Amino acid sequence: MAFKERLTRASEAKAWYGELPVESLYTVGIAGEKFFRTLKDEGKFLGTKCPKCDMVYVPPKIYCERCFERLEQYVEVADCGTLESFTCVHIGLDGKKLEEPIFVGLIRLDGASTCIVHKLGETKVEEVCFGMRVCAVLKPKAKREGSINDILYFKPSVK
Amino acid sequence: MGNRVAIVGAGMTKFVRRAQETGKELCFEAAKMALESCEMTLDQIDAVALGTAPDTFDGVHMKGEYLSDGAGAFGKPYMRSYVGGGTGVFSVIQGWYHIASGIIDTCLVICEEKMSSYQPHPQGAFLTIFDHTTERPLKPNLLWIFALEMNRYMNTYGLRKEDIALVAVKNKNNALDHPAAQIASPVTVEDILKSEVLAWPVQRLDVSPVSDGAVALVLTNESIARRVTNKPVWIEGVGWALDTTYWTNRDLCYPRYVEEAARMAYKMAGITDPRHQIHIAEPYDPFDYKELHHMEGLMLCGRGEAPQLTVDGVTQRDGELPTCPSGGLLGVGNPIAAAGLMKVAELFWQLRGEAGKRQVSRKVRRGVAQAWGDLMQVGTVVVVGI
Amino acid sequence: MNDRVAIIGIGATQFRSISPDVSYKELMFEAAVKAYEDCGINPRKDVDTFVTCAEDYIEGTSIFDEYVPDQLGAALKPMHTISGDGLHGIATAFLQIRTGQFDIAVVEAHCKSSNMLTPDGIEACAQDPIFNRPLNLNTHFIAGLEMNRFCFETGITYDQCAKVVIKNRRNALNNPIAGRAAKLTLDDFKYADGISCPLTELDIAQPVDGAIVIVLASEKKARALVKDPVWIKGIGWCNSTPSLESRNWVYPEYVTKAAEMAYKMAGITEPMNEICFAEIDDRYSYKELQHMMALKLCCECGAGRLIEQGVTEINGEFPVNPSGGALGMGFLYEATGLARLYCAVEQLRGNAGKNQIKDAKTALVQSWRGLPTTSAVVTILSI
Amino acid sequence: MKKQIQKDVTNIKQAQSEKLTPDPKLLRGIGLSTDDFKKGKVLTTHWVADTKYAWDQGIAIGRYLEGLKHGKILGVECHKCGRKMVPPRIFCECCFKPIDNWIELQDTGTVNTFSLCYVTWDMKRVTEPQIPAVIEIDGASKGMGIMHLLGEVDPKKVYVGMKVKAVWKPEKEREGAITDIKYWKPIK
Repeated sequence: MAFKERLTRASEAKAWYGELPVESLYTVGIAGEKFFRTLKDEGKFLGTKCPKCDMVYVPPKIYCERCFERLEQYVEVADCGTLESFTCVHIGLDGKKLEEPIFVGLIRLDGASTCIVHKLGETKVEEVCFGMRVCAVLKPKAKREGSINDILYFKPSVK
Repeated sequence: MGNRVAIVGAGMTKFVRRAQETGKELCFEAAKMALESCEMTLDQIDAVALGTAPDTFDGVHMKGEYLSDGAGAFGKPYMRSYVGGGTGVFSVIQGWYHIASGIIDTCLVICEEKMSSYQPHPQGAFLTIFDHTTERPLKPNLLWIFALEMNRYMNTYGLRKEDIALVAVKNKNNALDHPAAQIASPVTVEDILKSEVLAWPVQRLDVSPVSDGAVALVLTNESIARRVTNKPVWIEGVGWALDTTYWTNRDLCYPRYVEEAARMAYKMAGITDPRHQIHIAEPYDPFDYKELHHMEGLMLCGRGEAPQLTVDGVTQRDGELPTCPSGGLLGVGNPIAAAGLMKVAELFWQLRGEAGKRQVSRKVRRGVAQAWGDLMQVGTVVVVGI
Repeated sequence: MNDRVAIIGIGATQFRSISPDVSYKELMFEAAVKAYEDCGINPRKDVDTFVTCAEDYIEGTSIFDEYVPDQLGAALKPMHTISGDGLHGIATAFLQIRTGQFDIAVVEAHCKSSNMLTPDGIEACAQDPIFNRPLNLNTHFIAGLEMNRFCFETGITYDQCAKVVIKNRRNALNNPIAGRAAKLTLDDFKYADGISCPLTELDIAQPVDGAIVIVLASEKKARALVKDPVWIKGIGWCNSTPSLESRNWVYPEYVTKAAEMAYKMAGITEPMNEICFAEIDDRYSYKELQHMMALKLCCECGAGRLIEQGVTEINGEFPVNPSGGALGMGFLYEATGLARLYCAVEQLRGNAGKNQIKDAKTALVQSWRGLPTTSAVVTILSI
Repeated sequence: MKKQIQKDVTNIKQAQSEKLTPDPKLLRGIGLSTDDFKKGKVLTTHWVADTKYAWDQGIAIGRYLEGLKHGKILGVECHKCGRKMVPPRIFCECCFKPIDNWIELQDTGTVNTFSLCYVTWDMKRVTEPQIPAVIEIDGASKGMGIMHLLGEVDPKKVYVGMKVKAVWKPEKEREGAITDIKYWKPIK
């Protein structure tokens, strides 16, 4: 046996409590800065285009992750797109059950090759389906901070 | 030693206190520059080896995964190695065994650190390297452990601070010629001795600055190396060793783990007389005394003798054994893992005669780079030659 | 150069939901002693290189590397961390032995998941801090999105996913070290709490504590030390993108690429015919099916039919996770891949007891690093 | 031929000694000042991690802390190598075998090395230095120390080799922690 001794009473088993204190301030980066500034000031979505792979990254990257080209061509994409997947999240960040579940979607904006992950709003479980058309609902301009949360949610587009 | 492995390209970002780029973007910039330096493209790379130190700096759990797209790992075999401060040099060892195994022909080696993300000060992240139960409740900081080691070192050999400070003077001045350096102002021994006492005997200018940055190398097997460059730099020996966790049970005056790692690397490289068979050294210098400590561990001089070599000018660029001609961590900056890899990049440039103003006077054919890490515990050593 | 690499020793602790009687060091020591005993080696003398697989946030310690060498017998020896799954560690040891510089390598991975008081908060730190984390979502949402899309595209039903859970947790009943064995029926799924629809609590492998140590050796040493080496015929590993935005949400092509690398090395052209059974990642129920497809372990008809027809049962044509998988044995974070490997070696050695598969000669073992990663390793073992 | 890596080496220009690497023109990396953050010149996101743990003390450390609670410093002994170790562990890392027995050490020791530290763990300046030290514990093998703090001493008068004694918290306040020893003071 590996040990010559073992704990034999439940009262002997103790734990030491502590944490890994991490507070972070992240810069949004070169591409992120362009993306969020444009979203904040103009309410528009920017992506970067890789001419070689014919990909439009939204949010943008300064590189194509597939071919490693430096991407410098910023293109505007639509604020509406298609729902590629969705889920209804019942637990929060603390693992506890949420009072109100949160709708989350994977949205491919028109003109983009990639999808944005965001919340869905102004909709019901029964309505949501694959391929549904959705549009971004942004915070009022004055309240935007240059964050992914400048988008409040995506809602079904009325047509 | 298995298949021969060569370094054929190198790239890096500037080392800065706070970078605007994300960690991914820093990785990309260094990798792109390394690939372009040897006119290779990502599709010619078989595997990617990443090195980066604690996740707490960047503030991302599974940091290796997070950085992978910037590191060019899309659709490729990719792994992150990690030995604390020793990571930078270890990542080259990681690249080496990828290729020496015969399984991988070309490997991109990248190291990144974005320490500035940690708030309020990156040093705070080091609290969590101590034992959670028996040490952390004492609220230690990283300086403690260096100060304790430095004091033990000085005490054992009766060393003077002014002699140790010469290392910082040399390295910070060497860094004036490094285009990527974070600190570019000359210092004197007086400046160092007058600088703020942080944790005696450690003063402000004895310490390397915290930095953001990334460095990348391209490694290939022999046949590819000969096709992409006429000046491959060969990895002749590698070694690493990790000592016991119980750092307070060891004599801190001598880094035995560095010696073990060096012995392994020298054996592989066929080196029997390191002092004469090695022409240039890049030992790890996060603190000035550390360079001395590590020169002794690397057996480039006897125990307690490194300060005298420094006083005698042997370790200057025009000396007999140029040491940290790059400017080291003290001068160029210390984005932990990236700083270690920068040392190997420096040897690559020096051995190829491409270091410009930093080029050492003597002809150099073989060099050693070394990094240190963990709780005064790990040594990683790479010997390269042409 | 050493061409062939074998697994010669394995050691594991019991997998338990909590393990308050031992510290992580003591847990690792127990597994290490068992592994060294298994192949009759002394780590202080015989082992050339050690690899541990761990992540700092899981341990609650920065540079966790520091706390590993002593209990493995690795003090003042070559040892380092791979921040990856245990199978990444196996790949590392494999490469190191292949260089010809090392004959015996040890790979360790462990899990003290019970020591994490805020696992959801810890896992959230793996999300992209700029584009994803500010949404404040529990990380399981990624699996919910993926499962939904995957089932929609492939026609796999939620019942078929549930059957994976039933199979694996039942298999675990006969696995003495498993920590999450249970006898479930489809009815149980009706009452399961939703986590991120269509994902329920029963679809998620639950964490356990445990440690695993594996000893690898060059052919020369393996033959000298043990009678029954298990050979690593092939190994492959691969990443896709960490970005949720640009990844493939249906098909894990990184698993396929890792498998192709391993198959090529092992000379396997028809995986389903040449491999006897598989231990693959099943952190989420649908993942077993998704991974089978990516590994090319099912025909065009898809993995859903195979589970319906009982093909992947222990007595089926192609058993998958006869050990009970992560669903039945418990999820061990970075040690999960080594748990799969441990059980595959037991099978190949004929030591799997009631779960023994007849004439098991070649096995596939696969791991995935969990959310939000796209990082997988595949290895082919044979006797 | 490996993937189109084909280049005539004779075409590569010999590097000139004037060549400076890394090429400053190619170097990227934008350095920001504290002001750039304060004035909102760059966009950022912020996160405070929810990372809490309860680490199982296990056999060795559990007993060590229990000892501290009772005002005792416990160590372990390996009969093979003869080392008496502290902090205790259930295995000898040198011999890789389970340890043989527990020993009670003294609460006195010798300063192996020390520092006078003027900054806190998060780099805040303090006027009175903290004095961390490695203290070799009496009763353990030579060189077996623990990290702790010194107190009741003039910082200028601390020296390597100084004999010190533990100053314990009052018994009622002890909780089974390394901080049950407040600090170590010189033995006159």
